[in-house]
Amino acid sequence: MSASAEPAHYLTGGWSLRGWLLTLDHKRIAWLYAISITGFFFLGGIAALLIRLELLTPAGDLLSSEAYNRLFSLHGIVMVWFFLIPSIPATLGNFLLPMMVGARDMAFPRLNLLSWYIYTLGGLFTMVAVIAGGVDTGWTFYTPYSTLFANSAVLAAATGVFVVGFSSILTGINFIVTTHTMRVPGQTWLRLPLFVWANYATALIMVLATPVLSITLLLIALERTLGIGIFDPALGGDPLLFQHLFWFYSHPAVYIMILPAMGVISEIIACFSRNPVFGYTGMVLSIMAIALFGFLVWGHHMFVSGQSLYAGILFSLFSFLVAVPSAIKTLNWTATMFRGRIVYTAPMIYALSFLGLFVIGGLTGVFLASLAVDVHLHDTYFVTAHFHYIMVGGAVTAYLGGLHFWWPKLTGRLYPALWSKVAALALFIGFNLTFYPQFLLGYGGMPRRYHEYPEAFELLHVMSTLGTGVLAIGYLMPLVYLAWSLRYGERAPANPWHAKGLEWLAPSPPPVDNFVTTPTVTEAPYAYR
Amino acid sequence: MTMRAAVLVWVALLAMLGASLLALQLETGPLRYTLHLGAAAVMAALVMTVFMRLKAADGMMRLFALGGLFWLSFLFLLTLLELLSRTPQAGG
Amino acid sequence: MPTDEPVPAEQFDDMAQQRRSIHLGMWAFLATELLLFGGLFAGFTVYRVQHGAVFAEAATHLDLTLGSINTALLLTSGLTLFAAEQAITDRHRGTGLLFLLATTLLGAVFLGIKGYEWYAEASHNLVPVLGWPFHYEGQSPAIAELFFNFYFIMTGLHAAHMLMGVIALGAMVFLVGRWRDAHKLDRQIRMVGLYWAFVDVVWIFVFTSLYLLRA
Amino acid sequence: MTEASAVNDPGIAFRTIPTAVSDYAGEVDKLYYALLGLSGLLIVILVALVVIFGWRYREDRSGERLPLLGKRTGHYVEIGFAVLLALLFLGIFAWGSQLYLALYGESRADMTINVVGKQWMWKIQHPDGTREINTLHVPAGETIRLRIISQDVIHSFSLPGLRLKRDAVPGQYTSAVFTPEKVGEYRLFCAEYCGTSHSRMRGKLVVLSSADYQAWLTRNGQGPGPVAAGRQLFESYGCSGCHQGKASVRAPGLDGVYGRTVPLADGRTVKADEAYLRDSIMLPQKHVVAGYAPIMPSFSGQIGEGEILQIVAYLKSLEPGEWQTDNSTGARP
Repeated sequence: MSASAEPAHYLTGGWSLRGWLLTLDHKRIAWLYAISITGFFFLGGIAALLIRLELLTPAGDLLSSEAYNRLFSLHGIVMVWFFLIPSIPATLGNFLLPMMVGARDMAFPRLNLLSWYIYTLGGLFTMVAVIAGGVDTGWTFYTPYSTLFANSAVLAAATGVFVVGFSSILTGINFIVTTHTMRVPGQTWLRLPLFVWANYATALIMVLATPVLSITLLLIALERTLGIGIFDPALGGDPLLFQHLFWFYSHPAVYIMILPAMGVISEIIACFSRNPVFGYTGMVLSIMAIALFGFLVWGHHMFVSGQSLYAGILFSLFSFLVAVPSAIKTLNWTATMFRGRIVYTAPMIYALSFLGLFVIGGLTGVFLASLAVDVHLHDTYFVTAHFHYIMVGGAVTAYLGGLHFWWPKLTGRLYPALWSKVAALALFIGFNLTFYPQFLLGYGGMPRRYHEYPEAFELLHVMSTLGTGVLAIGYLMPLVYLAWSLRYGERAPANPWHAKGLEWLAPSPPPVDNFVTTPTVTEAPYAYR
Repeated sequence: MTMRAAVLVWVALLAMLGASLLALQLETGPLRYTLHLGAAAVMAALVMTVFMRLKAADGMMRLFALGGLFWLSFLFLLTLLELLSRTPQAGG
Repeated sequence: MPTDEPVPAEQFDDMAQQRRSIHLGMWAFLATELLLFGGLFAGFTVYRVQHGAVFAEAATHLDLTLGSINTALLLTSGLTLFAAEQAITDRHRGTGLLFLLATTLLGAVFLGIKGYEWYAEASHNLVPVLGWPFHYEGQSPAIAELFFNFYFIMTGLHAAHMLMGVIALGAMVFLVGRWRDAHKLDRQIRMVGLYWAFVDVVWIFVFTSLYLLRA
Repeated sequence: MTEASAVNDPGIAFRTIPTAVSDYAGEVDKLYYALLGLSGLLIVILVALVVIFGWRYREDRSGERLPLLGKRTGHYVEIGFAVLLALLFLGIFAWGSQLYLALYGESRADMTINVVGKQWMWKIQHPDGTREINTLHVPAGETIRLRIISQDVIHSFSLPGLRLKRDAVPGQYTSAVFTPEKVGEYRLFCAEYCGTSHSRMRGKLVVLSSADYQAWLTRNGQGPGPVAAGRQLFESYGCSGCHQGKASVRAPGLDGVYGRTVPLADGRTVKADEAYLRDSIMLPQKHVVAGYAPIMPSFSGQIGEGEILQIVAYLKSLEPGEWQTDNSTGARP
């Protein structure tokens, strides 16, 4: 790309290493994040492939038990903390949130860059853990296994997760403040795009839940290094206390992953239905309700753990209730299509895939909220399938949808329309092939985290593994054609989708200061009619 | 917020600390513990309103200051609720 | 002394926006800190309820006098920092510097006393760290060990925050001494003030739950 | 571990709904079908709407665009949907909770079987002292209570045929109650990840007719019953020296202690249940009985969970006043 051929924008000029590694531009930091999380996504993906290959046969013939346990732990840790948590917020959110409120940058650009460096440092620790032989506790670090029994690099891995937590706290603080103080005149709270609302709610959870995980991991680390046991049963410590503290973060963390995805989907469906989002106020209330009540349901991870039966019942009740706002959102997305003019672009296909997968994930969550059914399904493949439907079928599909939706804005290029639609379909089919059989395995009794399993479960495992192949194609294709488009793609106009929203007023790609003239907002969002 | 107010608050803080220490003379029991914790809450509130200038801050700032406490109360309430109702073994 | 019109950072439109952003950001950060300590306090509360008698007895092994002195020191440092803030806002550099130094000193003395307490506890074999000998005369040494674990983690985490605060105060002493941009100093001292007061609040609860809830 | 290396799976085929071994399992299945029905219905409605809207309102269809629903109508739709769904959810919530209480909250049972989880095997003790590893034999038609604990890390005792699962937690007893009805062999898993050989920590549940179960006990019963074994341990660990003997050390007598309300040194009282007895062995100073000095050493780390269960069984078997006669005659049967 020669800089003279196109007008100056945030990608031109300063292509030195310094221009990227010391950049304070939220758009470049978004790219730093995008590249890092893509790396981690494929690392976690390779672990997943190896896991699925091992499970092709009932006997543990491809990997040793140690290797298998380390792989699923690596898969979980990397995918949760190094891909899903930062995925949409730190890339699309970082890029778009300031633009959507009409700002030149985040409120704290230095903090934003620092957050990426902290993320990288956390990633380094995790890599150290891998090189030191891996960690075999699962991503949940349950005590007393992680503290007194595990003979693997628990300390390095816990440190990695501890460190990366601060990067998401800093991102959260930045989002909250930017949303509060950086809005241009006229951009009132009830004119904010749902993507901003969703990321704002996500940021609240990041700021309020992550520190509890940090302290919990610190306690694990202290017990392993200094022998200061807080959870040791021999001292009267309570392993269930660890679970409370862990899930106080890790359940809301699911909303950190899915809320931004919901934001992306709202933007895409409104744009390609050419309709305003149905029930905007209801959507905002649902988002905030999820952020609030999401903190009251963590105990549903502990229904069989020996926690109080009454607490179990209370947590079950809250879990049912927190499903209602998500259901309202699904209803509203569907209703947004009503009397629309629906355009089937790749982002829209991703969004519709999301809808289907998210609904299955959400409804199976209702199964798991029902106490007696959860007792049977707890720690089986049903749970594995359920949260993959939410986190992969939901969050990752939405991330890809969002990437396709805003790619012209991010890069100034268009990608091949046909290929992108094929990839979106491959993902939908591959995903269902991989994870639908796991629901059946789960009710059939197949436990999670099993390296070997009884032969009777083989057929469904084979189907699942075959699906992984299709799914992998669905993930690799965008990597290829999106990279291709960077050089050979058609130049994108400022607003290729005729979408609403401040970000589309800026040229593609946007100039360093985002807008040529500071925009003002005079109407409600999604004025597609 | 004047210096005068700050000095008064400082005197009040030390007085609360003294009162809490005096309460140690009382018999150990729920009453004494309530006094200690109550004194701590009052001291924390004083520090927050005056030294952290929440008195002069706007509503949003106060909301931010108290929001953390609100979420923290979820952790405390539900964890304690679970613990206290776990097994009906400890009488009293 | 140069007290020109303040210029907001690039991303802000005016000073009011910048000030508001920084304050909100700091409070959001303090909310994070609150939940960091909150998780620890929640764990402590659970065990305090479960092992009431043993914890209450173990608490009597802490040095109440030193703990109380430290509390008083910290509360006083809140006042001196407030005074320093006020002086800098009023552009009294000398007074500001004096109060800042006083605050830093109070913080350092607090850390010194805390360190001495730890040393004394170590010499009484009450530090269950790294397999050091732990000799506890009294009910249920195992559960008392749990109490001391909490004691060292809570005071340790608090002391780490104090240390950061003292370093920040030291930096402020340097910056106020240099007195380049008074408006910037206003903002910086406010941030340090908020952080220091927060650490103060945390200590009030650490002190109450560890030292005062004794038998 | 060599003991765990031979995995003994029941030879049963895969079924998406595993054979229901108890009436309870059938009840859970009913709830499962209800959930399947509800979610199936919702999914069908959603897919139908998406397909209809997606076809009817696709871009290349010409014609005027009809107006959107009014704001108020929209609110009615949202609120109506939310209320309807919340009511349905509340019904399912109540249904699921009721079954949950039946499984975990029930304490009446015909017999109690002890389950100790340990890396990587399940150790099972029957009421008469018969022991087995990784296989659980139970008589059909009787209500069985499992008393579960772990010796090391957290495990989870999972019996999919009974729709039953309960974590084995170190330091804490958990329990579950079931009544097997169908004779046969079914799966048994460890469901909570517990380290290297987690996936080999599995075996089978064997439901026998009552008569066959008795026959099986006779064939496999070896050694003393748990009460006798517990009595032996009580002596060999030296407990009897202080608690029963005439030594200068004074410790509370334990005959008839089970089920009694014990006053504690700190003024509280505590009901002497199984957890209390276990705590008194492992963490003796947690509950010091009023009037006694806190001098008992902890047996934590020196005694296995299985042994504790036997001692607890022995203590439970003691009648109030039983030891007085023992001591006065000095006789030792």
